Amino acid sequence: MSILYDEGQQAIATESRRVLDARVSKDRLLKLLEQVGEHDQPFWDTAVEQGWTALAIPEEHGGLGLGLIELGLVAVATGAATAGAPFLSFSYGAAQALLGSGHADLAATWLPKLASGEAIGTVAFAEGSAALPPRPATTYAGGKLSGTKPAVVGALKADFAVVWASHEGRPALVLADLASAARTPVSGFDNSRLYADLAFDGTPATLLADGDAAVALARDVLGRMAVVTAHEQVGGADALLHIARDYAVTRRAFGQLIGAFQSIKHRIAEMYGVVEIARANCIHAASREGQADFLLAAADARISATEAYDTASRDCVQIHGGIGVTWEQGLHLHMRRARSLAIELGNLYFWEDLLVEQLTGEAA
Amino acid sequence: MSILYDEGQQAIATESRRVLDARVSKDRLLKLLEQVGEHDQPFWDTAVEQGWTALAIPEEHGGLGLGLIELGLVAVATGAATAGAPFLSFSYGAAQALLGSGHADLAATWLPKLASGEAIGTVAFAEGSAALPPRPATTYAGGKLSGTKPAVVGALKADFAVVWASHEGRPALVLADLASAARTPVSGFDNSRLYADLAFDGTPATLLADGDAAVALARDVLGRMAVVTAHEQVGGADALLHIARDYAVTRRAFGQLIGAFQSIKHRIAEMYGVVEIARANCIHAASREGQADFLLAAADARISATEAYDTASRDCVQIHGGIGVTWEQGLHLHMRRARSLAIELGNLYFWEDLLVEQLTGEAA
Amino acid sequence: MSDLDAYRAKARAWLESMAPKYGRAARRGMTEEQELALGREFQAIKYEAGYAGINWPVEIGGQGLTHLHKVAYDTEEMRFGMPTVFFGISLGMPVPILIRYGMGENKEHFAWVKERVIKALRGEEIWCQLFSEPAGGSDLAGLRTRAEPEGNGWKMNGQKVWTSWAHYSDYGVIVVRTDPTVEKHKGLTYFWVDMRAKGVDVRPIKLAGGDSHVNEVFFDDVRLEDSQRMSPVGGGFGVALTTLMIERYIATDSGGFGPHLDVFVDLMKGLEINGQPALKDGRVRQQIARNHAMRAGLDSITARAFAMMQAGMEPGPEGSLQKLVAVRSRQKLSELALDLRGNLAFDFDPHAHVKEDWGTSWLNAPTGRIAGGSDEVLLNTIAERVLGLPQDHRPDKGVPFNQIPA
Amino acid sequence: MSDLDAYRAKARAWLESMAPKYGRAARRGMTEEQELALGREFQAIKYEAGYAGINWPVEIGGQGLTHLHKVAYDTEEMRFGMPTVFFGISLGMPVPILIRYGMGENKEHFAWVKERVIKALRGEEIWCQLFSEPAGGSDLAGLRTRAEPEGNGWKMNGQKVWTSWAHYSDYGVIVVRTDPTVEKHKGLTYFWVDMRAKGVDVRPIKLAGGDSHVNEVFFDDVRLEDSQRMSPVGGGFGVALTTLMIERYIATDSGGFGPHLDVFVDLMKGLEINGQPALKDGRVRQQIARNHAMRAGLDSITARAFAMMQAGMEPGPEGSLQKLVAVRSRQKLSELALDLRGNLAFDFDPHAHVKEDWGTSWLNAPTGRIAGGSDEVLLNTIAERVLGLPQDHRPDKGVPFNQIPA
Repeated sequence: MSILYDEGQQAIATESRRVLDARVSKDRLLKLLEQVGEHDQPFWDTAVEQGWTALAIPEEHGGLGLGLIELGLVAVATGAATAGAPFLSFSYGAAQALLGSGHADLAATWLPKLASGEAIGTVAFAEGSAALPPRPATTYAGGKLSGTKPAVVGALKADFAVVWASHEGRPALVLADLASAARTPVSGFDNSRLYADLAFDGTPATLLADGDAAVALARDVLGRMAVVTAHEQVGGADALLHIARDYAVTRRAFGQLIGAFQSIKHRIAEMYGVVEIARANCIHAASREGQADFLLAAADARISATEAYDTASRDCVQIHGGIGVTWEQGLHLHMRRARSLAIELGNLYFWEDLLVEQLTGEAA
Repeated sequence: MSILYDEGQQAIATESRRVLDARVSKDRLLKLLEQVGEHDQPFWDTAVEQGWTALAIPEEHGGLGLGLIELGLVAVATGAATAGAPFLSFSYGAAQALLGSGHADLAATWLPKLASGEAIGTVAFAEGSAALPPRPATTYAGGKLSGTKPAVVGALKADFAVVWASHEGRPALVLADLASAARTPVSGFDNSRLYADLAFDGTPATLLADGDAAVALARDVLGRMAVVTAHEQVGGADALLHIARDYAVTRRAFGQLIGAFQSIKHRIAEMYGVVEIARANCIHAASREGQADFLLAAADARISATEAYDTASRDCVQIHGGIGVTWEQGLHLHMRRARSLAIELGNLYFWEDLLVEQLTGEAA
Repeated sequence: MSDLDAYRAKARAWLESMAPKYGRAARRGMTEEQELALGREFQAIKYEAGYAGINWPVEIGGQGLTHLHKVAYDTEEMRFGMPTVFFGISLGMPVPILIRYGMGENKEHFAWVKERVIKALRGEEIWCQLFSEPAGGSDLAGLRTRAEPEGNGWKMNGQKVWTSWAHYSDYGVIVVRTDPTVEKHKGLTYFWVDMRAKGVDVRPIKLAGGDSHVNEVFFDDVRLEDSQRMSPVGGGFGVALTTLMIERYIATDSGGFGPHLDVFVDLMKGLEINGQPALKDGRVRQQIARNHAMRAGLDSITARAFAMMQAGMEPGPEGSLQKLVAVRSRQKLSELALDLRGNLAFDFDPHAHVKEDWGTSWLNAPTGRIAGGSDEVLLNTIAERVLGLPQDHRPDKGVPFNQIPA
Repeated sequence: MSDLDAYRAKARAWLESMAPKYGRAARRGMTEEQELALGREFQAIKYEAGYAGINWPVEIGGQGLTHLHKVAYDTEEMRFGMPTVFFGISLGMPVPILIRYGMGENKEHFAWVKERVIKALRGEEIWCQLFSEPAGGSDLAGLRTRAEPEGNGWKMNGQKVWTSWAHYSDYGVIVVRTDPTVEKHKGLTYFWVDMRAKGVDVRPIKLAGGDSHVNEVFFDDVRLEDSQRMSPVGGGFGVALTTLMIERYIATDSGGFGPHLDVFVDLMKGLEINGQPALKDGRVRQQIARNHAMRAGLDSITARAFAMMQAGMEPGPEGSLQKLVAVRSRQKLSELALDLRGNLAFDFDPHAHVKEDWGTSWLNAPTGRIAGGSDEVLLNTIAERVLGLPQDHRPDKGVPFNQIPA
């Protein structure tokens, strides 16, 4: 894959940004923060209408057959808009798990529905601080799944989940239909992520992979989702960089533009640095899809994008002063999103350890 | 012990600074950097003449019977002057090991000589990255010491060393007369520290402590030396803060004093912050000598003082621009000293681990 | 045991007796209005017990004890989480300023002031402080709210912002521009204002964390008597600075007004990283150690300042580091705590106490880095006042206010 | 295999054949003078082999290939550590500038310039660049060295500083003030100067690391012919900026001109912390991971710029981040490497190669953060040129040079 975007890809970037600029409403997003269990339906309608749900689904399953580069470009736009639903990245992860498992029938059942937006999938790997717990507390045996997964992203609306579970003492990936799982909404700081605790009690489930194959597949899925999310984080960080820059060239204090103070201008320049480093890692990682060094590149992207979004959140608010911490001004939408994205796919320690393992062969 | 200096203590601080200002020569110190095996004799003569060698030795052994607070105040002055010999802190450590071991005869032999400056002691604990290696490579058995210790501070001139060794598979502290050890000078970046590799080959030695008692004594000695060194680091960092400040209010660029640029003035203000935090920790730690929380306080002082000196070295040079990296200007005396002090008594990881162990009981 | 230790022990015993009814645990689940009502009740009892106005003069309604007694009491009170948050600013800045500058030249307003002081100490009346404006948060002297002479008094128009607890306040102290034709910090005058007066409109501002304890306050032809003036005409900047200096001394907490490091250590004790206890992970150990060293240093600075005051000496300027260093590090430690809890951190209560909860601590930390002197303003203050570094370029200096480009 | 790949493969094979005699290993223990002699020899062979002046026009003595060919060759050459350090600046900035601005209006100096270019490419002559002055390191337009008209030429007096390799140089390019009565950046003119001329005095400056490759250069009534002028009178600032722009493009190394991250990983593989392999320690893992992510990002920026040039497009401004980010992080990583080696780090060779040795990398890192644009100047450049933020306050702007307060 090239690291230069071609015309078609550039069009995806421009068009997704344009559409979201026109249709996303900050007020609507702010309202969602105080409601549990609601996502931004107009955003999701847009995603389906624009074909973003079909983007990375193979053509034989009703998708457009594109890949991480194109989905990444959409994610940059959704990140900038603090999009009000988590399905793009998590349905993508679920689809990739089905594809990677080799279960042709399951893929044939679910992928066309994911592509058309008729169904929503999610991924339930993490348990607390562990993004991929060595001994998952959820157990699969004899076609049934039992146990709980806390705060699963999108779980309040998803139709099925790919679950990281234990199977005969070894890790496994299974697919569970959420119609027969109990979902308890989690009231959080970024409610449009639709977190729910999932409780399985003999829920019917299908084994996708187990043992080493499950570990490899789970890591690949996590890596792919991390690359999409890294693009989303870069989109958010880049938006904050521009908000900060625009504020600094209009706001005056002590008789001059605040952007003339080095404490402000150097901070914005540093922000530019972390954003561009993360963006370069994202582009590179997307181009390494399917290669031996993909997980390493994904870890580079994930780590630098998380740093970039966190840095930009802190600094953009700080540059705004008082107005930056008001509810209405809405910078906290980014601040909250930076935190949820930083956590959802495994925290920085997890990715640091994974990166070093890829680089040196030494596990943590 | 009070955390406010009394008049006598304030006089020690003022007088030691005054004497060193008058007698220390930057040119002499610069020359010493390119000579192996030489320390700054005029400095050491001053230390002896001023009674600094006797300061923390008990009165019954010919000393002044003062403690860490007073020695710390002298160390602030020697740190500011990048003093050209390491004996103050290392002879102090050796003396404390003898006192702590309860060997009245050894104390009676060596302490009066240390107090008068007639003898010099040192401490040889570290082996490479380990400040207090769990399994020291130097072995003590039947009154003899064998093995090597790399780059021992002051070893080229010291009369004896307190050595961290193995004894019947357990750690031990022993005293070795260096007259019968082989010393290989180490050519380093801060040569007045008088580093030498010590090789013991059946060298006569005396057991000071072994097993748990050795661990406790070694940690106490290390903690005490760390507090003295932290004062020295604060002295160095504070000197750099003032050098940076003075340069910023005299040097002009782009038509104004460089201290008016926020990148400069905020950096100096931050430097002030790390220096004062470290100083406060030093004063507190010195006042906790002999108390149950002493090692915790010593670790606080050590960590913050190392950070302060490193930060001040980096930033003071950077503020100076080109002139800051010249040999003659001599800021690199501080930069080199910051590094040698950061390493000599164990690196930051060592102290972080020790601090957390003190705080939580959880060893690394 | 020194007198002070005895005083402290007695205060602690009294607070222990009050805690079951007023303490933090007793108030869980209450609305803000319920907490305010309970707070007023506690404040009145506190006044009767002699723990309000501890270091204020007896003649004005205080206890006539030293600053050290007050610090001793406050330190004890803090542990119990009493409902005093509504009165903190009121008794911290505006009322002391009223005592100092509000008596009139010949103490002609003494009785009125004393009545206000006692009602404020008893929690019956609340005062707010009206400084910041939309056009200049950090730039105090740049404010635009104006008062024009009208008869023997003044007519005030304009807008203030970020006014804490204005929606519960009976009175406020305010700085306004009375002369736009002179240099910016020279045209200001200091008044007190009746917050119930005609033309005063208070509108709460919701903050990023979801709470609304700060307000916009609009003034539309509000009448001020000249007797409400607390500074010479054009001399308001100096009084305002005094207020801010008081504010800085109060702002001391090495935890940056977030959770104590112990809370972090306890969290780590229950966590695993890669199947190992989190406390075994070098990164966790590093964070604990670095934060401990930093906070211990700040605490030692405070302890030394305290000891110096006790010995009748002036504490050093290093006290000015507290808020800058502590709040900034609290922000990152709070982020880390959430990250390390992983997806369990998503379960979030916006009303949890910021000193006990990593979520609210994280979400409100940016406010802490801006309110009461932003990081940048604090760095400038240290650089200029403590270290004697030059001021920033100030194109507004020496220029009449109405000629500064907007 | 593309043409470019074939070119690269051929260059590598040639370099491999040269390495035994000229490579880094072959030169261990040599004095600087011996290295220079060997370097001149290698440079002449390199010229004969067609690897000097790769992307320069054929008519002036170059090979007429593209910038991409040059990058390909340079990347290969870097691995072998050839003795080219003495010619890097000479061929990097002054000689290209001579080609561009030194021909004269009607190319009347063409033959002379071509002779210089070929001698420079062959290593027979070395050029230096005389910009910085004691009074203004970062402030290029603030320089004070002056040239006054004298007959049909000029008389130059003053002092330059930080001039790399001036002690080996035959010629230099220089910016001097020819009119102190106009605004500071308008009174400058660009010349070349014969470094062997009467009145030129070169004095090496020893740097903190112990080396002396930079110099002070004093000019005492040095005669310049008007034919040595390379800019319009008063138009020297623009030419100087072009030179600095070239410099910035050359300065690309995600290791910050210190050791590669692999060297750090290898060091860690041999170390223990608390009796455990260092690679198991979370702090070590964090440092490796964070540095890897940062350096990989910089490398990807470079790769993308390269691909864009290959596709005939203009690379983005993010290339300007390289030196700022990389050198700063190299400084801290070098400190850490020394710390983790513990007292074994005290054994130190001041002449060890900075890309292989943590000691010299650490000791020379501050020079890297200052030379070729300090961190602060680079941040200002990014802020102003890339992001459009306002310039700093500049009291020297619009003021005649001789009226700026010194």
